[in-house]
Amino acid sequence: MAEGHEFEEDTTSVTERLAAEALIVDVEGFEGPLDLLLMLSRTQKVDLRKISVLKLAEQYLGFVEKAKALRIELAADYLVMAAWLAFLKSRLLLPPDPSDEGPSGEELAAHLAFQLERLQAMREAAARLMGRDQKGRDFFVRGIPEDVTRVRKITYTATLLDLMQAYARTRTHDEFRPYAFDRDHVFTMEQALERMRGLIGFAGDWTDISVYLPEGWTSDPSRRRSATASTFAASLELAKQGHIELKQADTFAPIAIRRKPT
Amino acid sequence: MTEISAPEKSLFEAPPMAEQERMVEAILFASADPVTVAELEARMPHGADPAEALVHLRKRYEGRGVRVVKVGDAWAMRTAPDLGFLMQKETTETRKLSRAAIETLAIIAYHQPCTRAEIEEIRGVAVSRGTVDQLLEMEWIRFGRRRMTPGRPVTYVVTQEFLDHFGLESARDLPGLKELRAAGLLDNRPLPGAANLSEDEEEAEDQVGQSELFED
Amino acid sequence: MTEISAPEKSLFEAPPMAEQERMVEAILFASADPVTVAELEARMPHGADPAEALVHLRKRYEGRGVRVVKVGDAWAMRTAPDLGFLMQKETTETRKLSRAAIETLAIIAYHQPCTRAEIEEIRGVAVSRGTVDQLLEMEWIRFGRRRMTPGRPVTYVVTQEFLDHFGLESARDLPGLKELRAAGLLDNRPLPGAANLSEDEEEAEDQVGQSELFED
Repeated sequence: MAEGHEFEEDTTSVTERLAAEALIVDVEGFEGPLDLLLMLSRTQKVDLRKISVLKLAEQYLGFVEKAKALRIELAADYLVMAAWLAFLKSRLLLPPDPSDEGPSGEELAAHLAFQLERLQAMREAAARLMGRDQKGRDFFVRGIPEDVTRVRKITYTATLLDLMQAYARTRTHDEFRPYAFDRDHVFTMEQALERMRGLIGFAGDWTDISVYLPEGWTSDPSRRRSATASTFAASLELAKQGHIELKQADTFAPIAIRRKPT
Repeated sequence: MTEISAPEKSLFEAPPMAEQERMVEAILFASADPVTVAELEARMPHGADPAEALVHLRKRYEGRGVRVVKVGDAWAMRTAPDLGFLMQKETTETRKLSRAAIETLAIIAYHQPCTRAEIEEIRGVAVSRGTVDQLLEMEWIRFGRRRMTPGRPVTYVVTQEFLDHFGLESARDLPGLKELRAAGLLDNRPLPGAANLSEDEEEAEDQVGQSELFED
Repeated sequence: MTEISAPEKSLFEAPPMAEQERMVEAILFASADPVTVAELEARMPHGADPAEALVHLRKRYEGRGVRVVKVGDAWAMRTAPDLGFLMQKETTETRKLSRAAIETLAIIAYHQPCTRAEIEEIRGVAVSRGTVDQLLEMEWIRFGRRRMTPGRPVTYVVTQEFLDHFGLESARDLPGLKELRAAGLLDNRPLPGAANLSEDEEEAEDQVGQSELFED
């Protein structure tokens, strides 16, 4: 079987075989099927705009066949291109089917020709670009660049408030709090604890927690809120310490407390 | 504009133009990198007109061993290219760019802003990460705006450093650009019939010439 | 010398002097170091006379923004010294005064004229030389009269600059302790013992101090 192959190959001319092999050995050097197609197109020795795409397709398919014969594994994209060119070839050869909605063979061929021409144009443009005078090779920049010295001017600033706060700070020798917290309307938990400890001794029966709110803290809403929160927190603390018991019948129902029976 | 700046000029007497030319000369001379007119303006005395001074200076250096060149929207002094042969000592060995890198650079320069997909479409082969990275690292390309197409792909554009390196005033001065455009070789023409939605939308952004291709 | 080189000159035509001048110009411009005449000669075409070219070049740059200068036995191009100011880029940065500085300043403002020892006494920590220097440099404080006490210590007072910055007519316009207290800026918690005394003293000193303001 293998020998049969060798015999078949012998039937092709030596020059053809060498050319094919050279091409195939070069596969590594090609940057993909389009690059290879561009190279193949040069053998037609015509302007790229007048290239015969059909002939090019045959050349490419021939190349793939030879690669197969030489048992060279081509990358997948070469085979994809081969399949596409085979399709293009059939489109170019068969009379157009009027019911077919896809692009005609001519349109596809024109596009391939355009791609090749564009790639070629970009290669030439790249060559012209690299052929330009280049910095550091043909023309040169200042050898001793004089660095612009950045003069950093720092201006310090302070506001009158800064000044006053600073003074206040030094006069009190204390960490100064610029935002005086309005403590008039805050009933702290410490205060609540203090108050409840004094009162709890008398609460043998379940009493609504609101009764424990301090005088003068029930009418103003913000004061009432603060007092309620701290009183509640204080009662939790007292319950935790085992001094009192709490109960609530339902969610959001009034909370009642009493001294823990001893 | 003149009216607005007039009172300022009366307040701060601008130096004579000859003096301004000297100033621009000194600043450009001292800097290895191109300097923009705005930067010149910021460094020169109030009321100075570096743009005008540049016109004079450029003329003065015509035919000299050193030239005043425009690089994008900035200006620089460079030695005359015909004297490069004297400079073997200063020649910097530039990293040899691969063929892929050179072609990718040219495609970006001529097609900018240009997406990776477009580069691959033109070269017919995948662009390796390293190629783009190398060009980015050399500061010859940078990211442009994202394309307003599905996936919002990034685009690449060439930089001022690119223009400076190749002695170009602007990307419009790329060799053969006009001819390539006239020949339609800078068009982004999709494969007939295979044009997908994203390419369609992308096309809408492009020139009128290409819209003709989309009659279906 | 001329006779010896004459046959060579006929063999290798030296470029015209104008061209030699261009060459020297380009080499001096691009070289990282000053270049000697011998080096110029070695790099320029055979028969060139860089010494003469240098004379021409030097003349050409006379009065320009760039000059050709001799550095030791070598030559270089430098920006004109009178344009050195263009090589600076000023950036202004605004910073908040340090806590030590603002406290020191506040004490001086409220207690002026005020000695360093007094500042330290009030702040309870040593005042660094740098802090006072900084305030002096900013021209927010200046030296007042020496105190007529042993050692004749210098005093500090605030300046007009200080008043301008804080928008005060005079140091008297600084809110007093009472006002600070009323504004909630000062928690009145006198230190045991000494506190009352010092506050009293302060009040007394205030009057005296401010009468002395901006004298001498």
